[in-house]
Amino acid sequence: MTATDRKPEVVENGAASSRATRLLGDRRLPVLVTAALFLAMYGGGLRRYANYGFGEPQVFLNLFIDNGYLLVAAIGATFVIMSGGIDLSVGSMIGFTTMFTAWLVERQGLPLVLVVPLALGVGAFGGFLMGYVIHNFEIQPFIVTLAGLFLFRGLCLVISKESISIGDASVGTLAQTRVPLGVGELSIGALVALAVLGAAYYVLHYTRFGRRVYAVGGNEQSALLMGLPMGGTKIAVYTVSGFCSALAGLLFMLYIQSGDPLHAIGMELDAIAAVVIGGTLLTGGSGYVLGTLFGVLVLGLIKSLITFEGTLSSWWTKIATGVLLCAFILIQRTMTARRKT
Amino acid sequence: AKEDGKSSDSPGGGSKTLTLGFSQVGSESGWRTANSDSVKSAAKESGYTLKFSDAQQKQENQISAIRNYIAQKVDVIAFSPVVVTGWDAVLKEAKAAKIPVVLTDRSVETSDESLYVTLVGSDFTDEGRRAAKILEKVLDKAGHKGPVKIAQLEGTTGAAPAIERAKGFKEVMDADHADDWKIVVSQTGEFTRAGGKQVMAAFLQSNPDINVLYAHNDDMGLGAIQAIEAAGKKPGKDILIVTVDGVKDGFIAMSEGKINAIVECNPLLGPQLMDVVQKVKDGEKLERWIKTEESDFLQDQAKDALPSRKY
Amino acid sequence: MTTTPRWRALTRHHLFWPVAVLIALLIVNVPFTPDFFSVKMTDGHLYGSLVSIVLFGSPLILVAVGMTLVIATGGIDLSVGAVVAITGALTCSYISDQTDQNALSVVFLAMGVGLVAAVVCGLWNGFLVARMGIQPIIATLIIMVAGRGVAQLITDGQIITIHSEPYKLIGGGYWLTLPFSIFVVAAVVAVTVLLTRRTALGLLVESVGGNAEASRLVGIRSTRIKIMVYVFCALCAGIAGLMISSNTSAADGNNAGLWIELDAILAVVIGGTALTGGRFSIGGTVVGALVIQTLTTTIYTIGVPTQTNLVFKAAVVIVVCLLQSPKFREKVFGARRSRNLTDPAPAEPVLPAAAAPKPPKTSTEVSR
Amino acid sequence: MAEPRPVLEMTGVVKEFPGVRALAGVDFRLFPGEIHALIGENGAGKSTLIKVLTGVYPLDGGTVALDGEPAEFTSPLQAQQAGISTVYQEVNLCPNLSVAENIFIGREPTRAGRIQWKRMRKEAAELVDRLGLDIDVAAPLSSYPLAVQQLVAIVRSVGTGDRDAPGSGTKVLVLDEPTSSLDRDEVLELFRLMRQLSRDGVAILFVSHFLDQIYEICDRMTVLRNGALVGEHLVRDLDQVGLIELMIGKALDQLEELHEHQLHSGVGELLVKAEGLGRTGKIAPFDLDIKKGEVLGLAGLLGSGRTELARLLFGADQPDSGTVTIGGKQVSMSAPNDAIGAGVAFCSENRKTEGLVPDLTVRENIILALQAARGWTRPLPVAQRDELVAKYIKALDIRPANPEARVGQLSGGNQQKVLLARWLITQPQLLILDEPTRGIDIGAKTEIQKLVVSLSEDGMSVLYIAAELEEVLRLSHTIGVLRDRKLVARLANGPEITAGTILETIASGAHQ
Ligand SMILES: Nc1ncnc2c1ncn2[C@@H]1O[C@H](COP(=O)(O)OP(=O)(O)OP(=O)(O)O)[C@@H](O)[C@H]1O
Ligand SMILES: Nc1ncnc2c1ncn2[C@@H]1O[C@H](COP(=O)(O)OP(=O)(O)OP(=O)(O)O)[C@@H](O)[C@H]1O
Ligand SMILES: [Mg+2]
Ligand SMILES: [Mg+2]
Repeated sequence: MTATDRKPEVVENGAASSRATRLLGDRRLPVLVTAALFLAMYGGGLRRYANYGFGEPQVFLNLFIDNGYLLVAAIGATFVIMSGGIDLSVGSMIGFTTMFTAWLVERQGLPLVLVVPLALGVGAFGGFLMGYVIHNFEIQPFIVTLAGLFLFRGLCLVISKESISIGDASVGTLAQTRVPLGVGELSIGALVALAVLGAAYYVLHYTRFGRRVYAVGGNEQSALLMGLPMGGTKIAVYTVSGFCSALAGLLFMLYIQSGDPLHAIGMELDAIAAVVIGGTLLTGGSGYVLGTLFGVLVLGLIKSLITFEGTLSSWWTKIATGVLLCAFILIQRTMTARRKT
Repeated sequence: AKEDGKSSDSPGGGSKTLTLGFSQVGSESGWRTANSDSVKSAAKESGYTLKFSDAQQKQENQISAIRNYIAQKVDVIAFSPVVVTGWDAVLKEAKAAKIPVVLTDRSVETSDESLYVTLVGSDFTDEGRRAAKILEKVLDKAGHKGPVKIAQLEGTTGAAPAIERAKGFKEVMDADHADDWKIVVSQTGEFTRAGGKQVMAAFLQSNPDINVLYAHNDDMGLGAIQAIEAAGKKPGKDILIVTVDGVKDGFIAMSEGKINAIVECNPLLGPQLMDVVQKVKDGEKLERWIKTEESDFLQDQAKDALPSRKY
Repeated sequence: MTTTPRWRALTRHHLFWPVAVLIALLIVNVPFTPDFFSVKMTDGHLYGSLVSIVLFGSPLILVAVGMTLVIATGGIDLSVGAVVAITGALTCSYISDQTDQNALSVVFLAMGVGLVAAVVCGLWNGFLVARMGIQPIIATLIIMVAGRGVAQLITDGQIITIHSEPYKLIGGGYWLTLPFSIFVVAAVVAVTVLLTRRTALGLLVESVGGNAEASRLVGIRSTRIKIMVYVFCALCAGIAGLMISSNTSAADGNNAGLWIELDAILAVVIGGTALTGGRFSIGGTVVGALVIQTLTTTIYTIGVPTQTNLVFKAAVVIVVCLLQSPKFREKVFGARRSRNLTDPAPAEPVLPAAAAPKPPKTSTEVSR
Repeated sequence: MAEPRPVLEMTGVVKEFPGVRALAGVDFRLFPGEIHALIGENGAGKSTLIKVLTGVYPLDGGTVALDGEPAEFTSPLQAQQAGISTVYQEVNLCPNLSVAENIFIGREPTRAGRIQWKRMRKEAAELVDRLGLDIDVAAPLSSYPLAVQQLVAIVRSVGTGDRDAPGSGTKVLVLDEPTSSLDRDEVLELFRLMRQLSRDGVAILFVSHFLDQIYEICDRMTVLRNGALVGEHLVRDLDQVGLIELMIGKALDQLEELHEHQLHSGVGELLVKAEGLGRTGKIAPFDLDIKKGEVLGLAGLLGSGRTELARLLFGADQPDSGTVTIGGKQVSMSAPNDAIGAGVAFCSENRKTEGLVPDLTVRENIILALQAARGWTRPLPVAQRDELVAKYIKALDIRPANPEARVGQLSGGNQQKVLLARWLITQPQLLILDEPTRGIDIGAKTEIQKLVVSLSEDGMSVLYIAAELEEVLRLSHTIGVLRDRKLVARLANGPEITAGTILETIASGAHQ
């Protein structure tokens, strides 16, 4: 007999249970569950706050408008996390970008068309530098990017301790432009974020670079031995994250039309949380960028629900956020849990 | 979450009671909490429905809260801006929805004056100036001679009160005391007691000859007092202390002679705010800036003022 | 430079670079504070910069020591800052409710209450991570977010000031002329070291962190071990919370322990423990925490303008990490040994491949 | 006729690790179209030579020339681009990616930069088919057993070269113990492929501890001992005995001994009884009993479910159905602890992911299981620990014999020995050995087999799984035969049972 005809047939198990096991084994399950839970949560909000106007489509679209920058930042973080790393400099980089652009536009009088590529370039270069150090000197990403967190936040303050308002007309129009969608409208920021999402999806699933990111995250040592440009991939991933953070910073700047040295403090945790809630493993190599979208939406929805509740005092806000997060994660976990193998 | 059973009686502006949407900065300090409490209790007294949200120090949260208030069609929106810049877009939305906006606590920079009705609050820069002025009195009283070496405990770097309190103080100092006063060290104590204590301990090591401390809030001052005592010096005597805010613990320390003067920054804006809200709703004309009533206290006033401190 | 074997062995020691950095940082202070190293008696206790570094650094050391074990199992605990706040808040609010705040029984009971709360937080974290299999960063994020709310709920958002002399001792008092916190830290560190190195706990923790699946297959009850380390970490954070609140005799639910988790993780890493889990070093962590505290003190004393604090901190962190990286030292200092062939061990004579290799095409037929 | 120019020539290669000189001036030549064996004991330096060649480690001395041109690679990528394709000793693939991706990653078929998934899967399926494998290439690699993964690694290395640089085909193929967990059939397929490649002029470097395989496929060989070159020979010039003597540096006598070994008959009362034990999709419910002192061998083809069966008996996976009774007591098999508590030990075939903790030392890895059983509060006394560790380092000849060495730095074979030592010191009642001799050199292999025999003589039951049928036949009292994840037969071993009988049983799938 030859080896060829040893096709394994699944032994003695009902079709139903096999479908269940197949579903449980499917890597897309966490994303599906997150999406389903998000919808359930949204439905809950609808029932509870129906006569407060929660049901209006615009409230849903506001989730994108109000979290567009977070989505972009989280997409950058997805690349890094997928490759098995972590980027803590996201929040600082966003703050820095708002400050840097505001300073260039307002204080130095540079036109926006020049400032935007400059800011993106600086962000990408910052990410590149961190990636370079992480790869070439084999220092843990957590620490390098933590230093990045300090550095960029520090640079914000070096530029100016005070916030800088942006009066530039083009910024104003960009910020206030709304694109009608029939049922509601979206801001430029939200559209850019969705475009970035599409691009990230394409890159991760249809380019060699994207697959290398997964490979490096799956097993760095193996990726190296398989002859993949491991260093290049790692550096590129941090560059992407730096770029995304800078872009998120620009969107954030559009959102609030100012630069402030204390903007976006701690947003890296939001970004990481969004990625993880979306079903990506922090150990790398597994996850989908679509999950990140739902992660961001869930975080945004929690915030919205709390404002709609409107009766919570400061600390109850925090507690409620924690409890909702916890409930979400526990339900998600029970729904995706496979039998222990 | 809790059941909001009577939600049906107040949605939208249709019913009789007035709905106020209030977005607070956060709950980063006792001062802020007193501020929130004051607003809440005043709203209750006035019989308004209050929609309260806490932005956790994040402007984006505040913006989305305001958007939500707009969506909920509240009657008046009030908020304490996290930062001064970047409000145009959302305020324009409010204006478009014909919801009047009242600022509390601090102002915003905006291109269009009509975006908000009025500001109820204090002026941090002025507090800095007042601190410098009262320091003159303190020095006088203590009979201080010779150069004045000041250590400054700043608030959180980049926060508006920290910047402006430093600015106002420096303004007066540069104008009136350019040659005899000098800020020898200045660091951030993050507005906390622990921060104040640690930073002061380090100051006392590197500059043992400091004789005046200006702290941007009471808490840092209280922490610093402990550090001064640990160094074997007497707060209020060897080192003269001026702080801003006027929380209860500060007054206690002042009555014990450990703080020499306090510049009050009053968080109890609630009643004033409700007044303003009522007037806005009634369509009355208001000043652009309604200052809160505040005063400065020296040691001899401490004992009398202490029982009336609420927070 | 001398490159005696002794020196080389020394530089290879895992604590060499952290300690070197610590010493360098201490020395940087001298031009700015000439009597930086002097320690004098004031009011019957020792006083000086070194004493303050230890005093103010104690909570960080404690938190970092707890964090070390969590990190060694391949986890991370973001909730320590919130636990610090909760413990301080509970303890102080309990004490402040009592009529006699100086009674020892009150203080002990209050500390007990606070620490029990810390342990509960640890159990919850451990449950989520070990039992439910939730990723540590997100599992502990829950308490990080909600916990501070709970602390504020307890204190009503205010700062609770207490006047309890015995309670003041633990984080701000002196004993035998030394800050009492030194003794607490020493005790906790000693217990940790004993617990991990005198029992098999350390080995099992490192094994779980090094290869979780292999550990499961050798029968290590990793669930239990993980719950234990999260509880231990929370307990350490709780003690640190007691210290922080005792140091200022006040509980600040809003700010106590804010961002201490980042500093603690930084300390652990500077101390040489990898964030991926596995090998850990308690001694390294203590040194790492001291480095961070010294850095903070240095910033205060050398007159760095406030707006550049963070840039300065970033620069130091980067330098420390670069120095610790063998790759970096190799590339920059050219520490790589010259690649000469001193004794290529001639050993056996090399047999030539009997003439040319046979032409490959014909001869590879193999009989079966 | 002039001597042809070697495609690869390494001269005086030196590689040092802290405290170990892994290669001390090794010369090595590889000619186009030859299949060349690299032979040596565990820890001799074979894998290190390969890693130095392919740029995983920097050279500490010596030169490498490819096609007569000096070449020193600083990363596997460079080596690959220069035409050296490598399968490293441990399976080094990405378990989270699909089989197809593992084969093609880095050179996926693209159109305008867009990966053509369909085409990639199709080509992958064809390549896999060439090795006689029939698997779903879209499934994640981690869902396949180690042997399949090893085959995938081979498929990847012999794949079509770099798509973006036509003509850059493989010149040198390096295979470091590719056959260590393959069955006979797969080995034959592999050899067919290797011959085909060598006919196309590819030079193949082949490492294996199976001397039969070397004699079957190789033209020439290079022998290493302790990091030094001890000889370069034509295979036909050197017989096995001579080769072994060259490898170990002394005359050999033990090999014969084992061949003549008689199975002892001291099989006692029933120890383990499994009834209806099974797990959906993994292995059909089976009944099994093992007596005290019995060696039960499992035979089956690749993926037939041997490992799955063993894992169920150990509680590494939770069964869907059935019960296990050990020593008369029913044991709940919900976690490995339960099985360990009942005296079962399981030495996994996958030492890298399921066995060793690479950052810990040899000593720590050895005592891990024993310590886990004692619980964390009762550490093994230092003296007893050191004595035990020293004993097993010696007994299994673990090199370097340094209990402080990090396990991750040991050679593959020595790692395997550490894993064995870990379970031997727990003195279990039932020892499950899943491919215990994977990657172990010929000397140590005999040693281990003798050990199994003597353990069973002392009353320990052993469940023995090995890819080599002969090995199973030699050691077992009873042989369980699996097919398609089903236990199809139990044969009492005896002179009439041969590899042929077993293969027949598998083919017919008949019940006894
Ligand atoms: N990364 C490393 N660090 C330190 N020592 C190492 C390292 N890699 C290998 N060694 C040592 O180098 C020597 C040669 O190991 P190598 O892996 O080359 O052996 P091998 O011939 O492949 O053995 P096996 O047949 O067991 O695979 C061994 O003594 C091993 O301990
Ligand atoms: N065509 C195939 N060939 C080999 N294995 C397959 C094939 N298809 C599926 N498998 C996998 O094989 C697993 C059973 O393999 P198991 O590890 O028990 O086999 P084994 O007999 O121990 O083989 P080996 O140890 O030689 O890899 C199943 O879980 C299944 O996923
Ligand atoms: Mg090897
Ligand atoms: Mg197997």
